[in-house]
Amino acid sequence: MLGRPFFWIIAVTIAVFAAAPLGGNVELRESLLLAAVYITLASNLNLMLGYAGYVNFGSIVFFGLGGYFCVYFMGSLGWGLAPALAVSGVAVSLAALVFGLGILRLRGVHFALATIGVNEAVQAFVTNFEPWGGSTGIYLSPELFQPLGGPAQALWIIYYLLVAIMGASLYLSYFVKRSKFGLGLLSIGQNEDAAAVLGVPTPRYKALAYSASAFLPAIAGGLYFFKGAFVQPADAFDLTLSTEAIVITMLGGQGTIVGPALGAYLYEELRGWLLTSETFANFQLVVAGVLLLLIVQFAPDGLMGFFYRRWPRLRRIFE
Amino acid sequence: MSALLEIECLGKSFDGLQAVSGLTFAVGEGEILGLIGPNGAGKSTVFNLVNGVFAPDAGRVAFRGDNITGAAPYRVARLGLARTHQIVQPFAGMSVLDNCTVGACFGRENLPLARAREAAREAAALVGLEKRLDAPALELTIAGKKRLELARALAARPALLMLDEVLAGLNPTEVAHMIEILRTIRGRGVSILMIEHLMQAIMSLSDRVVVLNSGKKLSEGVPAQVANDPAVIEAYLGDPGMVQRRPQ
Amino acid sequence: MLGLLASLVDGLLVGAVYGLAAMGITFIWGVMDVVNLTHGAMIVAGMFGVYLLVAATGVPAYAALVPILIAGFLAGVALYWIAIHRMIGRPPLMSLLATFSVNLVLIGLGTAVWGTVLFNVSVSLPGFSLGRYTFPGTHIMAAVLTAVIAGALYLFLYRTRAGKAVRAVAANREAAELVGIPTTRILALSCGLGVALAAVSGALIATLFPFTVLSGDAYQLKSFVVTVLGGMGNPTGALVAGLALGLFEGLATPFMPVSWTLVIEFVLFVVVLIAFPGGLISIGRRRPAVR
Amino acid sequence: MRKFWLATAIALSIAAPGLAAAEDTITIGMTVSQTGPLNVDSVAQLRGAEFWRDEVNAKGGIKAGNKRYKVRFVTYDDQSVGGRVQQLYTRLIVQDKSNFLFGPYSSGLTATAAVISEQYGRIMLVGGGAEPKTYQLGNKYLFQCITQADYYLAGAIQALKEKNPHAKVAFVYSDDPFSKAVVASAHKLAEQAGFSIALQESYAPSTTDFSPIINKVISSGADAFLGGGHYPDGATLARQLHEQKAGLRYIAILVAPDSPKFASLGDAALGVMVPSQWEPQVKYKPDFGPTPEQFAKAAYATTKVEPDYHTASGYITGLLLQHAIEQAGSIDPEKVKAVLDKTDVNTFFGKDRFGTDAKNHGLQIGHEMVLAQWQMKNGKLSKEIVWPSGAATAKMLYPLAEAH
Repeated sequence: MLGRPFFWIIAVTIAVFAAAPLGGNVELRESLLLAAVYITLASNLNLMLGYAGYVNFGSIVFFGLGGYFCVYFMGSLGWGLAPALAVSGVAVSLAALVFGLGILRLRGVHFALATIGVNEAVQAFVTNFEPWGGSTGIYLSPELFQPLGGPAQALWIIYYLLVAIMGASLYLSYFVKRSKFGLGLLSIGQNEDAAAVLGVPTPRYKALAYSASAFLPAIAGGLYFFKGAFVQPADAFDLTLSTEAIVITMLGGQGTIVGPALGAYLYEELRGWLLTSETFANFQLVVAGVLLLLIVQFAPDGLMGFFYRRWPRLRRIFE
Repeated sequence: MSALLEIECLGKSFDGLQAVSGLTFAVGEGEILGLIGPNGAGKSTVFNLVNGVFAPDAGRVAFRGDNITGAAPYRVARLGLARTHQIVQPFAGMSVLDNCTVGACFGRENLPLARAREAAREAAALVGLEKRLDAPALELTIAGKKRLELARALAARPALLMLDEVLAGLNPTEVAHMIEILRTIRGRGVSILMIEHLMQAIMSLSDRVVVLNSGKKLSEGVPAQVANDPAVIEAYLGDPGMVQRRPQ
Repeated sequence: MLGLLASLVDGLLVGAVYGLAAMGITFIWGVMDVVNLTHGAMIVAGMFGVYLLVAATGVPAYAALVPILIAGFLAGVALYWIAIHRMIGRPPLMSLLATFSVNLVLIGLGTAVWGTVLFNVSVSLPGFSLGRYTFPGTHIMAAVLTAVIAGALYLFLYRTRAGKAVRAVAANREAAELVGIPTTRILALSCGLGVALAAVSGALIATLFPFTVLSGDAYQLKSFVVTVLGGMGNPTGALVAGLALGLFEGLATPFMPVSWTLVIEFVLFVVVLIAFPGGLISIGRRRPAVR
Repeated sequence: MRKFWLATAIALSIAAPGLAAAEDTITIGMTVSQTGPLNVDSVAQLRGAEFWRDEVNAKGGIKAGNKRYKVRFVTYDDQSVGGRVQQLYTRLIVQDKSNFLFGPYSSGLTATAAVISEQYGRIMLVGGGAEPKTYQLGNKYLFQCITQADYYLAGAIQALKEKNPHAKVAFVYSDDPFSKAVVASAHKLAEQAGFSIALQESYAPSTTDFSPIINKVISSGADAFLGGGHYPDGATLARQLHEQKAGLRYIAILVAPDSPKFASLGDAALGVMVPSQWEPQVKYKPDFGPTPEQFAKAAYATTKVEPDYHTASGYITGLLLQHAIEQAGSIDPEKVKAVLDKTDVNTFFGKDRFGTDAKNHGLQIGHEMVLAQWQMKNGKLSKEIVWPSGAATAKMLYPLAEAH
């Protein structure tokens, strides 16, 4: 593994994220933090979308539930950050396993619709679930930042934890792709029936991938909502974010390891530019839409797919 | 000769149409058994019932003594039963080597990735694809895809190989090559259950032949015996398509 | 008791409109095997169509339905050629993403132009009173028009040559091609019809409730629920399921907080999708979702 | 990593001393819901704040010690979405270097923005976040300039008690932090007043079809209706109550009827009441700043829109900040904060005073509300103060039918 160039490319990416705002550049930190969240969401989505070929439109439910668990554990049960994050991750993975056992019997479009249904059902439920504050959500006291050395320091700690989660996501993508498990997923993505006939335990693999793709986003959600010290259903289960994750994955190249990261970086740059541009401030969705339409119509394997076709040798380096 | 695969009273209907009924036969250890019959006789359905693509309505399937009736395809594959498809089903976007590696990884020996690659290379070499290991499967010709289909099944190192018309659509040279390959495989002690329309080929390869018609067993025996069975002749004469299916 | 009856009637009236909205999505699904994710945006387009026509010309809202139907049809045909045509025969995921991207563009443009402010088409029609309860005239009118449109769709599908061609393509595209039906044109036509249905249902909804650019999401989700309950690709099923859903909402409200009905609807959606992929109300043909 | 180099370059270039130009401006940052469901009220609030800014700048800026500061606003559209509020407030602080912050509109958004202002230790004055819980979390830099949610319906309930001590009340309210907080305490007050609660029902803020709920109100036999949320749902609710002839004798709806836009509902607006933070007709005597009448006239002349209480609350956030800076003689946050903590003033907006104990820091404990009703006056819809009787400009029309 250590001999693979890509192993080091990931390491360098993480190092850049870690070092860039070191001079105390809070603005850059905030921008990179968002990029790290996007990369985490997109590369975990890629496990299902790119590898196994299952479109999870509602992947945001993992992020949101992770946020809810974490904020609830900390705010209402008085847990520390570390146990709250760990338990949130595990709890959401288990929840994903349960959802997965049901909806993974569906394929293609039916599966995609079901993931939207799961997200909406969870959102509607949480909106009515009083222990989690119903539609108001849960607010954390600013005092919860004290154990981390006050709010200013807490923000740095949260940032580095998120970068670590991002790194873990990239390495997860990498190791899965290079493993037997990943080979099984890829074969499911190509032709599920043929994969089953060749002995790939498809139900187990899909459920595992679905559950695994929930773990890191859940922790990222926990950190993200802890940072904001509040969580409410409309933000936690906002389908826009999971669709952005799809756009990002498709833009970078589904099924590749770098694709989601590249897509996330480009998308966040573009978004930042659109957000501040006078003329285009309101056209963020339009641009995302046109971009996706072009990709789907003309370059369904995204940027990395395009590069790999153009320069096949790149595939050796990056995959 | 002990039975490797035993099929008893197998039955399946789709929307009221009886595709297979009361079918009983067995494949012995080291045997090549040909499964023939006119179009729509239910041959591919038998394959699908045996390897778990469909669950049978009635009957029992046992493989090496284990009851595998209605077991999921991946369980059946793990026990050492590999098959090919009549219409090739390659993993189009993956390389030839990766295609074969899937077979090796998840087949009978459940090999770890590195050793599976070796098995995959061997299987690819056996069918003559060793030069195209890195090519995406979709770039292969039809004959190439058929060979890939076979290599993928072989890489699993199965005890029983079920071949669904591996010779169809190949030209005479390719057919001859494929028959060569099948003999080699058999030489390695792998049993084969094959569906084939090429009479010459199947009659020369098979130890025994089972003839299906309308989902029922019409005849069974060594090739010469079956070829002279009046019931078989009648069934085939009722099938004018036979003429076109002779090798060109 | 009267209260229950009132809830029931009100539920049915609104349910008819749900059914109409879902017919658009289920029609495209049935004929083309495409889930049209622009559905919500097209509903909103219908809403704004009514609003703009009424504001610009002062015609009564119901007179605006005809131009909206035509414009919806043209938009649907355009949608087919822009986004869907190249996706036919590709994995279902691609058409899903293609229509989704058009949805993003439309919603983005709408938001840029109109913001997300509430708009209102005021229509005054005399209502119908039942004791202390009053059913707004607009609700009754919407249900009646839904019946008319559903009837027209039925006549089109079963009594016209083009309609028969549409059904043939839905049943088996290759076979239809072989017997000389211009399938591509039929697909474009079907897409036009499906979008026209969405636009008209949006126009009707606009006469009932205020709306924003983002209102389409809620109706699109509701249409999914209705579609899944009624069996995908089954317009009659959609209408029946729409009525059933409206009835459920009407009848449930007296007994539980309104906000819980959404939870039940979405749970039902997922469960039905998994357990009865052919739909609960399978009057028409079944399409296996699980192979 | 372009941003990184860019940022480094900027950092180096501004590290150079002698920034004369920046010194006589203070930057105030806020987000505004230019779009989204909160847009009507949020934009009204911004109008008030901008009116204050222009007035101050026209007079040469805020005087602090021997310096004068011009006021500069940086605003972003939060689209009424909580998630964006945090990003944008971070940006306002980090990138736009805001000295002070004004709150966004609505309790939900304020609570989320407060996290950021606390994290970075910036003073934030709130003109549109009434829900009290946010001020009880231990925030130190947050100041609420308007009456908190617990008291919103207190007036409406007392007024109702005078008219009908045995009222049957239906609470129908938006499922958002503000409306929930309002109704939670109103429910208690209504029980204390001896009313029977015929119905308590919340709805999603995005609801557009209220007919099932209205049927429920009718079935419950309620004669008084209290609730609502923000502009879109409140306006729709009033319209559909009218259309479905719900036959209520008393309707008080939160927030929405206060906007001049509410008059566009026509007949459906008649007789509807709204708890209001401020009305142009109030008669407060200010310690400083304009009188209510002066404010209403000048605001109308400048903005061309009738000022509602959101406009007034936008202005008061500015006025209170200005007062605090002038008193402190400095823009040093700690000094300004110390003055704000001690604030106890009367303005055109009424009384303002902030809680100072740790558990209620920044909570408004001075300001009082009035109750206004839409009535027909000289053939035109007009909003009149009907309670408390001392401030009233018209008699309350009860039952509702009398307004028609």
